[in-house]
Amino acid sequence: MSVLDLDHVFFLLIVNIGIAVLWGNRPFVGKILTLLYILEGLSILTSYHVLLSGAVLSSSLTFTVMQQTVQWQLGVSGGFFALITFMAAGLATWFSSGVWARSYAPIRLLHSYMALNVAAMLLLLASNDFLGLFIAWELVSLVSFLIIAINGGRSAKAAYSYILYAFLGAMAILLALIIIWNATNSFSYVEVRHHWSTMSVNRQLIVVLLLITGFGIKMAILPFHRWQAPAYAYVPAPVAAFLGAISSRMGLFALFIVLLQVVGIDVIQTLWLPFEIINMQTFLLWLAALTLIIPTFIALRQTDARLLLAWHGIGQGGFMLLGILSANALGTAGGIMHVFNHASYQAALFFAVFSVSYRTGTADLDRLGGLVTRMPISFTVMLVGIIGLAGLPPMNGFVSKWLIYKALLDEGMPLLFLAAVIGTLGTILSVYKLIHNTFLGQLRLEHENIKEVPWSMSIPMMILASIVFITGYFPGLLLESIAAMQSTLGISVVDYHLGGVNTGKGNLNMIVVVSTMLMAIGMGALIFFVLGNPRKQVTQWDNYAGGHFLTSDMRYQYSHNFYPGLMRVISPLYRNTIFWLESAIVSTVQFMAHISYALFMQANYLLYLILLVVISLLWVLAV
Amino acid sequence: MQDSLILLVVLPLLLAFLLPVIARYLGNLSGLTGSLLLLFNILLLANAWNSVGYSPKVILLGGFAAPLGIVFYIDKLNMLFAILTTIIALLLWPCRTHNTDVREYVLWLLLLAGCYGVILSGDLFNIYVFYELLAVASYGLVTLPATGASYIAGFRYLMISALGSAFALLGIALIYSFTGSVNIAHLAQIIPDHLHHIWGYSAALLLIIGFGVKAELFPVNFWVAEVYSHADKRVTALLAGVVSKIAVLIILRFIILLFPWQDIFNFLLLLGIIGVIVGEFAAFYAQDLLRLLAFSSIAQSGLVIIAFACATEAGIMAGIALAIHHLLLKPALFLLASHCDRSINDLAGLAKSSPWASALFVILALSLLGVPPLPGFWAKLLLLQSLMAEQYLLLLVLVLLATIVEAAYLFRLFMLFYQRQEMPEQKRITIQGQELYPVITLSGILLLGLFFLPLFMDSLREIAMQTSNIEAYINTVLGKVQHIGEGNI
Amino acid sequence: MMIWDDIFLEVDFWINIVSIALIVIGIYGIVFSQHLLRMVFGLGLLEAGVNILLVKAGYQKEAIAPIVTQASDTMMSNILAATAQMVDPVPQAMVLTAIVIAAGVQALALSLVIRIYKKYGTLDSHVLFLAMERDRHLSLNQKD
Amino acid sequence: MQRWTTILFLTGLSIVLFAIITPLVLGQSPMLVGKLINASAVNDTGAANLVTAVVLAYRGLDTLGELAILFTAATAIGIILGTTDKTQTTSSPTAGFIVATAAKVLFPLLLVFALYIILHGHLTPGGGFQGGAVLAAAFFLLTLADSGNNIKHKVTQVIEALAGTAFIVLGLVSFALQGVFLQPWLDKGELGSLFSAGSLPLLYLALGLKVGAELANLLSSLANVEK
Repeated sequence: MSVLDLDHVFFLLIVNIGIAVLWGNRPFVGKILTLLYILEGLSILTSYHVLLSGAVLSSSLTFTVMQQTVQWQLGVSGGFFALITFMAAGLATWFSSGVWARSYAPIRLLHSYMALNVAAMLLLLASNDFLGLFIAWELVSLVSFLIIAINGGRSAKAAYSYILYAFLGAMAILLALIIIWNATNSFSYVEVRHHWSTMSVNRQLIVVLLLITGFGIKMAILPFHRWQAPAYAYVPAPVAAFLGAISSRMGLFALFIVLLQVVGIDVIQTLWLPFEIINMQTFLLWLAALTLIIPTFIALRQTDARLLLAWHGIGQGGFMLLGILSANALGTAGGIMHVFNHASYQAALFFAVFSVSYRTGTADLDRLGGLVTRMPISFTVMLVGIIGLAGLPPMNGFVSKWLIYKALLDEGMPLLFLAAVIGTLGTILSVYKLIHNTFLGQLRLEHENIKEVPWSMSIPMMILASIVFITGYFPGLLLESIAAMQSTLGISVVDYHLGGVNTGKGNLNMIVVVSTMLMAIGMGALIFFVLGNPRKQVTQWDNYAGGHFLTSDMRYQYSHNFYPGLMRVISPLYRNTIFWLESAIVSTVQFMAHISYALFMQANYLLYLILLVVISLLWVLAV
Repeated sequence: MQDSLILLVVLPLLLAFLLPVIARYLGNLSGLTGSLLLLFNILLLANAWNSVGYSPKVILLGGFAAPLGIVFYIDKLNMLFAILTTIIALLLWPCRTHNTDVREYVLWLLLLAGCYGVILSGDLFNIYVFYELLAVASYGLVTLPATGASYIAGFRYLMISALGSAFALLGIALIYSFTGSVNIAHLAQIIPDHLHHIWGYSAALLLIIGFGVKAELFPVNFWVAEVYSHADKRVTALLAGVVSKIAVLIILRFIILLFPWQDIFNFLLLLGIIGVIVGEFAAFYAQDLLRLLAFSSIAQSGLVIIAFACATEAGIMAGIALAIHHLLLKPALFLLASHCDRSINDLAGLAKSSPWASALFVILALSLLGVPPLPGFWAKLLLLQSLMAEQYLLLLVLVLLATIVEAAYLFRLFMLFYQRQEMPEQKRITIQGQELYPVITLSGILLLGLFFLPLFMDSLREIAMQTSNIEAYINTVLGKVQHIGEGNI
Repeated sequence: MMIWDDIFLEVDFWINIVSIALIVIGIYGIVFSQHLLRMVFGLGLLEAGVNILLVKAGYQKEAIAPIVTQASDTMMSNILAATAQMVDPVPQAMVLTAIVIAAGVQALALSLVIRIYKKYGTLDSHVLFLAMERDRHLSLNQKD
Repeated sequence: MQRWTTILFLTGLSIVLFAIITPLVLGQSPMLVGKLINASAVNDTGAANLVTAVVLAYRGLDTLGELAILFTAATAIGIILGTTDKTQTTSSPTAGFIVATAAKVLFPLLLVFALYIILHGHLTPGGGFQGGAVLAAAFFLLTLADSGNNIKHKVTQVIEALAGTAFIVLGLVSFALQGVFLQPWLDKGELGSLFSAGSLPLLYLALGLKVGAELANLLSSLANVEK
């Protein structure tokens, strides 16, 4: 096994970018790119056992500046995230490789930006110190900006607000980095960890908060959550799936590495916010919980399926953070596992939603319905996806959420557990709305003749759906690398087996759970059919309403204004404070800008010089 | 060997004097002689670069020992600035434009002679003279477009600049009254200890404000926007890129050698940070590209001043890095922008008609913003480190916040450039071919420099060390004649 | 009374008063008048005031002008004795330079004033500032 | 109101300036460099006028720079006011017979006076600048008296160029001979005699011609535009 294995991946990525830039318009190129992504994923997978043993894949990409050697090497955590990235990118490209590409004019840009994104993300995942991390971080921000802005119009606006938030985050990180450098004279993780305690407690606190802000902005934690949903919703299907699956997880990855590997969770536990109001860990946990709850309930209000999913993406990010910050073997395992799980079902859901909008031309939940007979594959995929998103067995979302619940309870945080449950409740309600309004109910007249999406689009969806199911069935597949990750980071390691985990007080075995469920369903079906299959095929319009005959163009089943009662209860809570804050900042900046400009536009600016001279001389005389 | 560096100043002057006569016989070739001269200067500097090494040298003009006559001080910093000035001047040399008036070449040469003189001179009054030379030449160049607005802008520029110079001269008079000397090395022996009172401070402030006019120091930089938007593009590029940095270089020498007092540093830090903030905000509001760049130039100069005002080795290093970066980058941006001299909103879709130009603009602007791994990032990183080393946490935060404002207007610009709409036919801007060569060259230098980053950082550190070494400066210039008549004060 | 006499009879005081008066009048002309010509003249006064201060720096009590007049007396020791009594020649040289520089700058300023007057027919700096901004605005929006 | 604020401000400014300037007591400056120069100037340069020694030898580069500034200003004014080579004889009347004749009488005297000042710059007060100014005044007098008598731009330009070149070449010769720019060279001669002080009188001659041509140029540019 060559040590410089990562070079192959980088080389492939460059080839990838080259092909996308040069021939991105050709019809076949999507397939080639898909193959390349799979190849890159495989080349990491083939040496994955090395990573599991705690070794790293290093690359020859390295430089020395300011006595710091910056090099790129992939550890098991990076490898895990990289695999998810390649999975998402590969399937997204596959999705766009066939018929879809013909309907999308700037396909070359899409391929190029996707390739650039993957490359930048790999740089981030393989970074080995703060400097490399920051460089890659900024690259990721820029290429994400490109890919978000790809559609122009609304998406460009969203991209602009994204890049401003991203710069805010980058500056926060940079500030943290500089403070760290000042105290430790180093950017390397090991050195920083070693010299961490040379910083005063105040500095430590500031650094941690800055890092949380910086990396948290990428995963849209509260109160920086406003950019993400529009940014991820108004892009083309493959991009949405890719972004929703992995892009904002880069923030989580960085946080995970920094908080657990460099700072150490024990340090976070000992830090207190000023006046000892609240412990840092508790504070962050509640931040994560709010990030889970609020965006989830915002999602519940959405009538655009894409926005609904995008808001859920933010909420699930809170879930992951909750798990990781619980500082418990089960919790961190659950948090990381949820990254994978979320990537798989979120991509599947985005594909399903975009398939529907590809055929119907809309993603507005109020103008859809009854598509189940027309698009059965999409329906199945969405069903699998929402079960995963809601965190119900037998899909993989259940496992990770279970682990997180368990961790919260084990750590004695019942209120947080309650918050997580509330979040899940919101998720279940809204995903039901999603699938109901899209696929169930009455088919609209204008959708009478639509067909299932072509194979090039449905196969990636099905692959994702099966991944969701399989990793739900055998969570041990993922837990193996998560355990390796935990041991390399030096935190407590989860005790796993193929079917699930062993905890001190009990044991989760998904093979048993799922098999039982399947058997129960099978038995039910058996009974149903054995007892004579008492079903009757009717058309969708074979209905009566209180004795009245309804014509086919009259809707008897409405799918808008879902959950009116619940909305009445919770809508007073939406006092969009953050929105207000944001616009206040914008107007302050504009005001300042106007004043500064007016300052320069003076007829008699010589006065400034004289005034400066006089003031400075007076100051001198006074001193 | 290094003695021949005096030719840097002398030959442009000689050529400038002769050029009006030469032009009668050679006509269009007269522009060529100027570029040949610049090439010769580059060779001269390159030749001297290694021979000077890291021990500074001194040129005694007229052969008189240091405090008596004028001296030129040759160290790596000065030579670096001289080289960069020459390169930029060569790229901006107006040779390619047709029907250039020979007097324009003359003014360019005189401006350059002034630049070299200011960079190399080690004598306070001599610096003032050469500073005036470059100032007067720049007044003439600013009015080249011969529009009414350019005359008014030129006059206002002249007025503020002359007022600043008068105050600088007042500062020199104060210093001379107290010390009886204008040799910087000699003054460096006297002022820091013996003039550490009201009059030393007043002289310092007067000098800093006087030279700050060209350095785009905050409240005396109000000429920047109007001059840069009305002047010829090449002149603008030269003023924004080179001249302002040279003025900052003088201020650096002053605060290192003559006025190393914390109060002065604080004064500069304050003005610098206000300049950064006001500049960025004004650029945010600016309605056309040239003004936007002018304001961003003010902000960048503010950054350089902040870095220098740290007055530590790290700060000097950061300031030099920022100055060099800006010196190479701003001319390129101004050259690009001069083709797009119209309201920002009319630039939508620029990338369609001139893709290379917009791509270059974006890359350069990203570097300006300090996006890694572009060169601007490393310069900014050095600045932040030096600020942190001095525990100027508030300044650090303000600089970073200003960067966000900068990002806001630059990205707004990028998005306009890359909007998917076509420009109207009669208003289309196409920048290509010849017009891009200087820009490509400058960006090439910047990006190539990236590959030699560690090397560059090391030599930068050496230069900063050399610059902050006051003892070496004094010893080099005054030689064995130590402590001349210090007891008299 | 005595103190005042001392002060008023002191040349130093009057030199200071004159130079400061020149500087302040110059600043008044440059900064507070709106007339371009007055600004240029103000600049001249200001520089004259500064030059006085500069040349004052070279004066020594009981000293003579820095010119060796006894040309026939070539004994080095005599010359040295003579030159030791002389005022500082350096500020004089510097002021010479400064005056010429100021002359050049003022001539340039005057030529600009001429041009501006020919173009706009006014020398009011505020009006001219507005005219400049208007020109800029027009050039931005008219360009083809 | 505004007037009173202005007056108040200026009064304050005067007080501040006064506070800063007062301690510069007349006649007590330390003269660190001045003393050294006084002691060695005669020996170094051979000029009886120590100011000349400073202007041309010790601070020769300043003088070159100042020359260049004057040249720059003239060039810039030329650009700003446009070319004035056109002979514009008809536009303005002559100043009258008496003035014109007197000017013609004065002209050679002024020339001689100017040359005297220039050539004795190293011995007596005066020198290149002063002489140059008189020189320019001489030519300008003619123009003022009779507008048909324009200063010939081509001629002044050539004088300007050659004189400037001569100054620099004199410096470069010493650079070639001794490796030092603007070092006085040639024999120092006898102190106080006309042919003394080595190359300094030559420098002053070049300087005087240059300044004269420059100022004449400048004045005629300014004058012609008024017509």
